[in-house]
Order: sequence, then structure tokens, then C-alpha cells
Amino acid sequence: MRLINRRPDRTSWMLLAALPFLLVLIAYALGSAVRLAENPSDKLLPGLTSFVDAIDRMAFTPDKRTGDILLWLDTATSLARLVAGIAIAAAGGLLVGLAAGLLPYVRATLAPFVTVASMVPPLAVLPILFIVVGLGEASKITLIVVGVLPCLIRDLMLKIDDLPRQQLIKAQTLGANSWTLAIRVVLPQILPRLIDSIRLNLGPAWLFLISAEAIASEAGLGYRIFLVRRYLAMDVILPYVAWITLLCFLMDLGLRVLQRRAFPWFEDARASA
Amino acid sequence: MRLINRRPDRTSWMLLAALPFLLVLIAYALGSAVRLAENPSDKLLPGLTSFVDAIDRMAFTPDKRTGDILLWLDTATSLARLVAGIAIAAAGGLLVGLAAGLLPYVRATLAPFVTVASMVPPLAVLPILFIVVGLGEASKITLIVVGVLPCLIRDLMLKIDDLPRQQLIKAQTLGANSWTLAIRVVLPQILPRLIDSIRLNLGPAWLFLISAEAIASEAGLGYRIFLVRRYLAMDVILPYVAWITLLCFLMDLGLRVLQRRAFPWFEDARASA
Amino acid sequence: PKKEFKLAWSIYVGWMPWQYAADQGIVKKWADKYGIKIEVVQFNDYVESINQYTAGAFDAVTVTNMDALSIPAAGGVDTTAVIVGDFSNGNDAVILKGKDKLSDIKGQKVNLVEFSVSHYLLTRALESVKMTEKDDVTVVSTSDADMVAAWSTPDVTAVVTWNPLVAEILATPGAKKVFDSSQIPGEIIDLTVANTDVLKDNPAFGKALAGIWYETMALMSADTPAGIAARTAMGKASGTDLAGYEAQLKATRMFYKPADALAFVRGPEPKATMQKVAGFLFDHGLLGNGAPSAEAIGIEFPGGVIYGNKASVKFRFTDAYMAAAADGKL
Amino acid sequence: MTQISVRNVWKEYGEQVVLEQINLEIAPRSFVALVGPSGCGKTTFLRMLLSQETPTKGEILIDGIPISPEPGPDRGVVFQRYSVFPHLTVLGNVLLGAELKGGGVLGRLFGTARRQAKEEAVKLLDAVGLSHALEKYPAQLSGGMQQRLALAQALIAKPKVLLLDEPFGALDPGIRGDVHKLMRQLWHEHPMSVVMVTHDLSEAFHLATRVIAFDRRRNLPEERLRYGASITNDIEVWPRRVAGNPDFGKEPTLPRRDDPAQADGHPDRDDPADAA
Amino acid sequence: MTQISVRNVWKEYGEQVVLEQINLEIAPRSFVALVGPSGCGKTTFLRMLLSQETPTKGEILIDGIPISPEPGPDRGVVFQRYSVFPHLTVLGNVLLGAELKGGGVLGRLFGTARRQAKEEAVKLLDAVGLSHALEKYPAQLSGGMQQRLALAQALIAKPKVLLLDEPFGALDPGIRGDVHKLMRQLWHEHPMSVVMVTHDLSEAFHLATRVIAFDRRRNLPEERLRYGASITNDIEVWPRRVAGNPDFGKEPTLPRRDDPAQADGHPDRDDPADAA
Ligand SMILES: Nc1ncnc2c1ncn2[C@@H]1O[C@H](COP(=O)(O)OP(=O)(O)OP(=O)(O)O)[C@@H](O)[C@H]1O
Ligand SMILES: Nc1ncnc2c1ncn2[C@@H]1O[C@H](COP(=O)(O)OP(=O)(O)OP(=O)(O)O)[C@@H](O)[C@H]1O
Ligand SMILES: [Mg+2]
Ligand SMILES: [Mg+2]
Repeated sequence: MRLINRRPDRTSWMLLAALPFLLVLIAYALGSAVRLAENPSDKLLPGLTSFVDAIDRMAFTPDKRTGDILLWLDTATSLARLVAGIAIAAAGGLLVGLAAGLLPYVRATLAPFVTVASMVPPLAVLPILFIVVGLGEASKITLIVVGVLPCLIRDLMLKIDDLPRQQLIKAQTLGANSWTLAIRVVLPQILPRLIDSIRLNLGPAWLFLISAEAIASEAGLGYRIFLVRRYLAMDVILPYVAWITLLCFLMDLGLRVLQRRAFPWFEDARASA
Repeated sequence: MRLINRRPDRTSWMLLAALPFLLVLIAYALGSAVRLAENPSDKLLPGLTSFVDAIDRMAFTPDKRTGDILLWLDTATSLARLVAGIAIAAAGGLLVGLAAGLLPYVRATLAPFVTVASMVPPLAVLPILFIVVGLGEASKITLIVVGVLPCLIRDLMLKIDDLPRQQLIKAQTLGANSWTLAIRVVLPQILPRLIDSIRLNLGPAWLFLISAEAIASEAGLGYRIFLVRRYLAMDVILPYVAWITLLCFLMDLGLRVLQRRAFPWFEDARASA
Repeated sequence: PKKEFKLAWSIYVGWMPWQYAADQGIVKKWADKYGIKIEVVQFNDYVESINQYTAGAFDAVTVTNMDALSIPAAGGVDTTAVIVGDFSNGNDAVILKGKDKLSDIKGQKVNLVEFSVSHYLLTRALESVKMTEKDDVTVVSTSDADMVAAWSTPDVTAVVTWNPLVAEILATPGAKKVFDSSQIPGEIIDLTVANTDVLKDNPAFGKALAGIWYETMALMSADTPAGIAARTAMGKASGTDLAGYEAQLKATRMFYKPADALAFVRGPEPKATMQKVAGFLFDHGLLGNGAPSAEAIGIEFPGGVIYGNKASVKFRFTDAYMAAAADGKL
Repeated sequence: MTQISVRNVWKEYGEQVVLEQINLEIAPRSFVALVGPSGCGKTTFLRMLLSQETPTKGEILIDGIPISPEPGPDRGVVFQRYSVFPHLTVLGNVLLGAELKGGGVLGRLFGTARRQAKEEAVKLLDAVGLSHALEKYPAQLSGGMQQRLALAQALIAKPKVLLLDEPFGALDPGIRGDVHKLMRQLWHEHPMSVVMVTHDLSEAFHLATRVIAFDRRRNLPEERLRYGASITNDIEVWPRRVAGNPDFGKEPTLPRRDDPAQADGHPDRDDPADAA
Repeated sequence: MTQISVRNVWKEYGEQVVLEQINLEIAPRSFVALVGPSGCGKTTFLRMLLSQETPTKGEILIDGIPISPEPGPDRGVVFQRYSVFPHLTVLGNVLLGAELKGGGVLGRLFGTARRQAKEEAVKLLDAVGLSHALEKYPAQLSGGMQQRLALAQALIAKPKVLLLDEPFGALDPGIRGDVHKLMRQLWHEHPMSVVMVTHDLSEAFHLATRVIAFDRRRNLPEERLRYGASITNDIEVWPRRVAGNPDFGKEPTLPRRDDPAQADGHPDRDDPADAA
């Protein structure tokens, strides 16, 4: 049979799926063993016990100085920033995207600007950001917003363009004005697509958050990674990276579930389009 | 007439499009004037003459030490890295994406791993990366590849899924085997979509490049920005940011033109799908 | 045996000579003399350069005494200070906004690069006015690259940092230096260190480093056009100009001559300093997991004096290479 | 009572003349079928009636008044596709018309007003045979059901003119027969004029009171750009059909060759909901 | 000469029995039309003939040999949509069959081989009336032209069996008439059997030598899952049509009600290329 027609059965599937993860683990274990044999206190690729130690220290033992459990503190801090940033960007993106997608005057005004803005590397203009919003929580949230918002607006504009023109006409023949058309016809159809856009922008949002936390912060996952990088504590960094990956994965999953639950019509409509 | 039906004419359109850029310029000019009035040597929002000076220094005066013109040197260096990184990621993404998209065995093996890998924040594992690939050009290129590749693979896999199943069946009834089906039917249809994916990933690619250059480099746009950032030399940073934005814009434009030229059938086919 | 060696350096006033030496062929000249190859690699990010050295990607690195102890030494990489280049004599400073007494720092948020020499300087400064980090201030970790920008924001009122950032910050209205490293002279030492095992197997590498260094020192300290050219180039490479660079040099006690360095390293200061530094690092949990005390890591000084755990000496000051340079035996 | 007057209308797209010199009086309560070869401008003409396009020359009046420059609730429309809103249930789609009209800023009705609108919507949905699928979403409906829904949705706004652009072109022939019957019945019951574009002559004669054919009079390749289509045929259907008088407009006597295979015993054969 | 034998075939999806106990012998050179209500399993049956699905029970043989477990060049197919490759020109689409067969690892032909294949492709395209559009891409063709292209593409691979799943369902009635004529002609000229699924009884009788109807014998809601469809009618078309004997299979004598409005004077009325 042709390769394209050959399908693994359930068991093979699971074995195959586990394979690359196993390979990475084995490669790590080997590398770590070699390095630890040379230098027992090697920090770059620590052994299992170091990880267990570090995880225990970060996730289950209160910090001596502050009494906080660092991993939870960092997670809560980072998530609060991330969620705030994404929520603001989503709300703003929705508002501006809707206006620019529907109203030619707004689009003429904003479309070129947003296109250019989405290409500015936000990390490079951080100093100005600091001056405008200060160095506190606001700056981290703002960096996420500044980085993600233009992309969301662009996305939503394109997605409104993708709605069949006939729908807008039809709504007008049913008596819609610009406003009711926006809230009754376009908004509800754009919301599930906004979730898609947010999912796409989760990665960049994390990147911006980590970068912002690396620059000035007192807690947060990115802060901790950059802090312990100062003494090459890979035994802390790697679990943190894994944890961030897991959080990212869960957020993505959550958004997918939200999309399915909140917009039951969407999946079918997309499939039949 | 309803707002959604009101369209600006050509002149208004251009005026409106220019408006937000003007507003930003004016806001900048005001802010700059206020700060300069307070402190004539303020560096955060320099005045026009400082920009002219800085641009002249960076873009038109050869460096005394090396004879290079810094802006061009930085641009050439950064672009070479970016293009290399994107090219490698694109080639790898195409290869792996094609294999995983077409062959169920490869997909079973790679799909979950790629999904997880695309969520690892690459900046956080930089030290390991540097050890593995060293510090030369390779490290910057690798960071771009590591950051962009999983997204490209995921994208392409999804895009291969979106090809109508009927096409694959049809090709088999015309005598295709897995390989000829891949190169004659799927590859040519995926290439223009790869360009779309690359365009989406240009922003992240720049981010990774700038981050990598900030850590270890001797030239490059990101290097220069981080070098002068210590001195808050916004008169150099802002033109550099504008320049990066322009480059990004041109690359995006170039890719769009390439797509239209190299795949003349694509636009129509997408519109009629 | 090994023939090719790699040195990582990062941009700082006292380490700029490495770049210049590489550009001017001084590195190659000395490497050729010893029949080896030395690659000089610049880092923008200081911490990353140390990490790379610690991970084994480099044989030598430019580093401060404190970071040498907390990163490579605590990471089990036996490290020897081949060259004691200078100590900070005002290059690091505590700066307040609108206040001019150090004691005004009480209760403020202090922005600095956490766990860096700035952090150490803050601790020492607070000691001098009978305060402690724990009770009297809040440390906000801030990247050095953005320190100047951070200072320009209204909510940042106290920073501890180093040059050229200090100069930039002091140039803004309202910035007052209330404490600097000249008040703890000799405690923040800028070194060029190398892996002890590599040095043991390849003494030529250490000798070449010393040869390169002191030839460059002679060049840059000279009041000749060549000296000015050297300093101009170094200033430029660090993102400033001749005047800016010379201002930074002024706040640095450079050991231009090997004899000066020898006098310093053979004296009592290094040992006293390292004792304080180890204490600081231990307090902040930076001496490795489960380090039982500040003396968990042994530090050797010229003449075989050892501070701390004699069974686990990981950081060594040596006078061997500088003495050779002083004696013209390279 | 909704007289439509089209006075010397021309439509050009840049260089290309699409329609030229269209003059037409459509009597109240007409059912006009518009036929003609592909690309001759039928859709363009309908778009102008809908104010989705404006004529290059000439004017269109409804009851003597120039039509508004944008689509409005006086003219309803059903397109070949995309006429219903995928995010609303069947009931929601029909209710929408009432809500947009009477729902104020929110575009929603509450309380009694909503109950009344709902009753009306259900009655309409009953008329188009969708009362059993009130809570389904359009994607769960077959093509025929979607077009019936689009009809109900258009009718609740009580348009004076109903415009149809190949509304049944995408349906299977069998299902098309059912919808034709429904269409005729709706036209009898609602006080409106209908203008329908179709490719299918038999459909045109089956439903309309008047069949109008557009075509280019000059069709040499080199003349294609310079000459647009105009009205080439204008046929009164015989026996005359009269709105509100369904007796005259009954089934044609000949069985149609493209009637459904198993028309009986499958009253809702295009209904995937039943199969599920 | 391509005898297709379907022996006691059942198809179930999980709980649901879709087809049960299908027994069928299809003689060489037949043209079988498969009709039946929506969802009765016509497509499923065709998919099994194509090896896109495997029967749950039973077996399918071609000339006495069980069919290969995957699609292959012995069986060609035209779907309702997506049968042609958007990235290849009209000529490229037809050449593809030859290139995939004889083009080795690259799947491309060069030199003489290519020239020969091209000649053959052009001849086929001529037969389906597309010789004037060789360099166009499918997206530039009308629906009717795309389906004609799909036919030419399938035929160049010289399949023993040609499978068609509602190939003309998406076409306008007028254009459909043209393609019917073509289809009949192709069947006469190429030594193959044809199995065509359609919704349209008139189409079935118009083209086929044999019309087979699928339906569920038990259709109560509670029995729907447990009972699949099977063959309910198997009609030999009269007058008999014989492959290669086009005289017998000529146009039906009655004019068809759904024939095109302006059939004459518009030989290629569904051809957007002409309008451009
Ligand atoms: N927005 C537009 N810009 C330019 N040309 C257009 C536009 N809309 C339609 N045309 C042209 O006008 C002509 C008539 O198009 P129209 O869609 O009205 O034809 P139609 O009779 O509805 O055809 P069909 O039966 O295929 O639906 C065509 O040649 C088309 O190319
Ligand atoms: N992959 C599948 N998984 C589960 N059920 C399926 C699958 N494919 C088809 N079915 C079911 O099998 C039945 C027959 O489907 P099929 O597509 O063969 O019908 P059909 O006769 O071709 O209908 P239509 O005339 O609408 O094309 C349907 O009830 C359908 O829901
Ligand atoms: Mg039309
Ligand atoms: Mg089917």
C-alpha cells in the first residue's frame, strides 16, 4: 500500500507519539550524565535529583525571606499580567477591528497605520513605553498590548472582510443600521474568530511578557528565569520552561473549549463554508 | 446614508490615512519640545537635529576604526541572519510539514511533539542553545529557526489537511504514488501557502533575531540598538526602529509579490474556494 | 594538547582592551609566539558570557570577583584569575533622585541588577549607615540595558548601577550620587579568569593572555597619539566617545603595570574582600544549593593561603602570570 | 401598491458597458422572472434594484419615488448562498428582522414584543415547513431548508419588493420542485412584487407572471465591451397568474422530467436533521 | 473486459448500518446510474468501488480479482467538486495523468514522450471542447468547463471503470445538457464501464444503460440505525443503448423542459473566458 494510505493503529500511534519526547529525554539524560561525570556540580544539564530539589524548593517550600512559595507567586503574577494584557488587547482589537472593518472612514484612517504599527518591534521602543506608562505592572501589560493589539486588529479586519458581503446587504434589508448591524450580525460572528486570533497570538504574548519581566520586575515567571540565569541555575530554568509550556498549552486548550462551548454554531458553519 | 455605506473619496482617503501618522509625529514633537525645554540635553525624545545628526553619523559617515558605514553593516549582517534563518526554517518546515501532513506514520510521530515544541518559549532556553550551536552566526540563525520552525510545521500540516481529500484520491487514480503525489500535487499547492505562513512569522523572526543579537554579536541592527540603549541614545534607536519597520514592511511586500508572480493561479483559486 | 582557546569578553570599561588587542593583531602576535590560537568573542550580555564559560564553551572570560565565585566556582568549574585588571573606584554608584544623603534611601524601591556587584555595593552601602536590605529597602530587579530609561520614569527614585550608566544617569537633573565604589576600594575587582585545568595543562595560554594584556595596557595608557587612538577606539566600541570613555577610566583604578596588579593581589585586600563577598552570596543563596556556609567554596590566594573549604577550592587568585609579565619573562 | 419603474438605465464598469437602455414598468404584485445568458447583467440589474449598485445613467423609482441610495427594509432579498446568518438559530434568523426593526439600540426585543414577534416568526416558519427545526443552526440544515429559511427571513420584514438571485440554483432538482410550490404560495399570500433572476427557463415560466430576457444585441467579440445587454424578450405568461388567486397558478399539467425520483413518501427528503 | 462483481457487501459506520446486502453484477461496457434519496449510501457505495472505503462485509471484484485496497489508475473518478488541480493549467491537468504514469521519480515527462503525451491530451481536450483554453487555470473556468476538464483528466489514464459522483449536480440546467451529450459520446468512444451517482432521475434515464435505485426498505425512525439501504430497483433502459453504437443512444425525441433558454447561438455560454 502507498505510504500515504498506511495508518498506524491506536497502540502504534501512542508509541510513535511518545517517541520524540523519549528521544529528547534520552538525549538530555546522556548529555547530563557525561557532563556530571566530568564536573559533579555542573549546572548546565543538571541531573534528576537537582530537578527534584529545585522543584521542591520552588514549588513546595516557602521562601525564607518572604514566606511566599515562589513558583505560585511567579505564576500568579505572570498570569495576571498575561491575562490583563490579552484581555485589553482583545477588547481593543475587537472595538477597533470592528469599527475599521465595517466603516470605510475608520478603515481609511487606521488600516495603513495599524499595518505599520504591527511591524514595529516593540522591544526596541521600550524606553518610550516606560516614560509613558511607568515601570510598574502597567509597563508589562502595555508591552503585551502594544505587541499583540495591531496584529489582532489586522486579523479582525481581514476576518470581517471575509464575511460574505451578502450578509451585510441582507441585514440592511431587514432594517439594520450601522450600529445594530455591528452588534447583531458582525460582532457575534467575529467573536469566535477573535478566539482564533488570540490563540495565534498567545506565543508572542508570552514572549513579550517574559521580555518585559526580564527588564524590571519583582516576581513573575520571566523574572525568575532571568534572575536565576545569573547563576546558570538550569535546574530551576528548565522546570520553569516546562511549566510555561504547559500553561501555554492549557490556555490554548481552554480557548478552544471556550470557542466550542460559547459558539456552538461555529464549527459547523466553518466546515460548511 | 448609513456609516457603513459611506466611503471617502481618493483625496479624503489619503488625508485620513496620513492622519494617525501625523498625530504621532505631533505628539512626539510636543513631548520632545516640552522635555527639551526642561532639559536641553534630554535624550529620551531628541529633537529633529539630533536625528539628522545621528542618521548622518550612522548611515553616511564611514566608521573611523573600521571604515564601515555602520547602518549598512548592521543591516547587511542582520538581513543575512534573518534570511538564512527563515530560509532554513522554511525548507525544514516544508520538508517536515509535507511528510507529516501526508504520511500518517510521520504525523503520528511528530504532531504532538511539534505542538508542544511550538509552545516552548525559545528565549528561555537560550543558554542551552548557545552551548549546542556555539556563538557564531549559527546561534542567531538557530534561534530564529527554533522559534519559527514548529509554527511553520504546524501551519503547513493544517494547510495540507485543508486540501480537498478528493484531490489526493484523484491523483491516486491517475497513477500517483506517495512521492509523486507529494511533489506534483501537494508541494506546488503548499508553496504559496508557505509564503503566507512565512509572512505571519516575520514578526517573531525579527524578535528572535533582535534578542539573539542583544546577547552576543558584533554587528547587526539588534546589536546596535542594545549597545546604544545603555546610553539611552534614542536619536539612534528611533531611526533604527523605523528602519527595521521599513525592512519588515518591504519583506512582507516582497513575499506578497513573489506569491503573485510565482503562483499566478493561487489568488483566483483561493477566491473561488 | 589543546591548541585553540577561546576568550569571552563583554562590554565594560575595564575589558575594552581585549577588543582593541584583537583588532590590532596583538592577540595574534602573542598567540603565534606560543604556537596557539586564541579567539576573542564579544558578548553584549555579560551574564551570558559567564554562563557560556561556566558551561565549558570558553576557556577564559572577563568577570568580576563576585560573579567568578557565584557562577563558575559555585558551578564546580575551578577558575583561576589570570589577570587582575582593575578595581572599581567610583564606577559603581548608588544614586538617588532629589535626595543627597544615603540614609534617605530608607523605605525606597531600589532598581538594580539583582545579584550583581550593584547588589553587593548596595549591601555594603547600607551597612555603612547601619541599615539592611531586608528591613529598609525593596530591591527591584532591572536590566542594565534599560537602567537609564528606567531612571527617567517618575516612579524610579533610587538605582544602583555601574558606568557608563552612572554617568548617563548623573547627567540628568536631580540625580545625586550618594555612595560609590571608591568608598569600598578594591572590593569590586575586574578580572580575566581562565579554567584552572586548562591553565594547568597549557600554561602558555595564561602567559599569552598576560602578554597580550600588558602590551595593550602600555599602549592605551600612553599619552601619545597612539594611546589616544586606542582609547578613542575603545570608547567608540563601547558606544561612547573618547571623552566619555576617559571619564569612565577616571573612576576605574586600572593596573596598567603588572607590578601594580601584583602589589594589589599579594596584599591583604583580596582575601578580606572575598570573605565579605562570600558572605553576601551565601546570604542570598547564591553559593549553590545546600551550601552549608559561606565557606563552602575554597578560595586560594597567592602564596597558597586558602579561605573556606580546603577540600573544594574552586576559585584561585594567582600572581604567576602577572609576575612573569612584571619580570619580562613572557 | 409598489409600482417599479426603471427609466433608461445604463450600467458601465469602467470601459465595459454591461446594461444599456433598460426601460421597464413592473406592475404591482407582479412576479417577474429575469432570464438571460451568463454574464449578461442579470445580477447587476438586481443589485441596482437593491441599491447595492447605482446606475451609471437613468433612474429607478418605486411608486414614483427614486429608490433610496442604500439597501433598506422596503426591498427584501434572497441570494443563491449566504442569505442566512450562521450564528443564529432558525428562529433567531427569522426573529432578527423583527428585532432590527423594533429593537432599538440593542437590536433586541424583550417581553411581550418579543413574544409577539416570535409568534409571527413561528407562523412564517411553519409556512415554509421549518417549524420542527426552530433551534437548529443553518449549518445543520440542507441547502433547500436554508433557502426556505432565507425566504421566511426576508418575508418577516414585509418588503414591498422581494428580489431573488438564482435562489434555487444550488438545489437538487427534486428539492427544487418543493420550493417552487412554496414560492408560489408565498407570493400569493404576501402583498409584494417579486423579481427573480434564474438560469432556468422552465422555472421562470413555472413561477412568474412575466418573463423578461436580457441579452446583448451585438455580440461580435470586438463589440463586446462597447455594447451592453438590454431587454430582448418580454413575455406575459399564459394562462395569466394573478396574485392571491392560487387557483390559476397551480401545478403545470405535464409532469416535469426533472421531478424527484422518490417524491412521495419522503416529504422532507433533503432534511439531514431527520437522518441524524 | 471489466466485469464488476459486488458480492453481499455491507457497510457500517460504528452503530449505523448504511448499506446492507448489496449484490450486483455489472457487465463490461455498462453505464450504470445509481439513484436514491439523500443519505442512502450512494456515495458510500462509490467510495467502496474506489477503495476509498472498505466494505464491512462482502467483497468487490473486478474481472474476478478483488479490488486493490487503495485507489489506482484502473478506476478513474470525477467528483462533484475539487476534481481538478487548481495549480495546473487545463493542459497540465490532463497531462498530469500521463506524467504520473510514465514520468518516473520526478513525475514529469520530457522530450518526445512529453510531446506525445501532449498530443494525446490536446486531442482529449478537443473532444471535451476545451482546446481553446489550454493555458487557463481551473479557477478561470466556469463550473461546466471544470467538469469537462475533470472528465478529460480522468480519461487520459484509460481507466477500466469510470466512477462519477453527481458530476453534474452543481451545473446549471442548460450547461448540463451540453455535458450530457459529451458524456454519452465519451462513453461510446472509450472502452470503459461507467458508474454514475445522481440525484436526477431524468439524467439517469437520459444517459445510462441501467438504472439502479438504492433505498431503505425499513424506514421507521427507530429502525433507521439498524437497517441500511439496499437495491430496490434495477431497471434496464429501453431502447437499449450499446456502447460504441451511438445511433441507438441519440438525443431523446421530446424536447426537455429544462433545456437552455438560448441554446443556439451560444455554443459556449458557460464560458467566462469568452467574455473576458
Ligand atoms: N463589480 C464589478 N466590476 C467590474 N465588472 C463587473 C462587476 N460586477 C459584474 N461585472 C461584469 O458585469 C457583467 C455582468 O455580470 P452579472 O454578474 O450581472 O451577470 P449575470 O447575468 O448575473 O451572470 P450569471 O448568470 O453568471 O450570474 C459581467 O461581464 C461581469 O464581468
Ligand atoms: N465517514 C463517515 N462516518 C460516519 N458516517 C458516515 C460517513 N460517511 C457517510 N456516513 C453516513 O452514511 C450515510 C450515507 O452517506 P452517503 O454520503 O453515502 O449518502 P448519499 O446517498 O451519497 O447521500 P447524498 O445524496 O446526500 O450525497 C449517511 O447517513 C451518512 O451520515
Ligand atoms: Mg448572476
Ligand atoms: Mg453523495
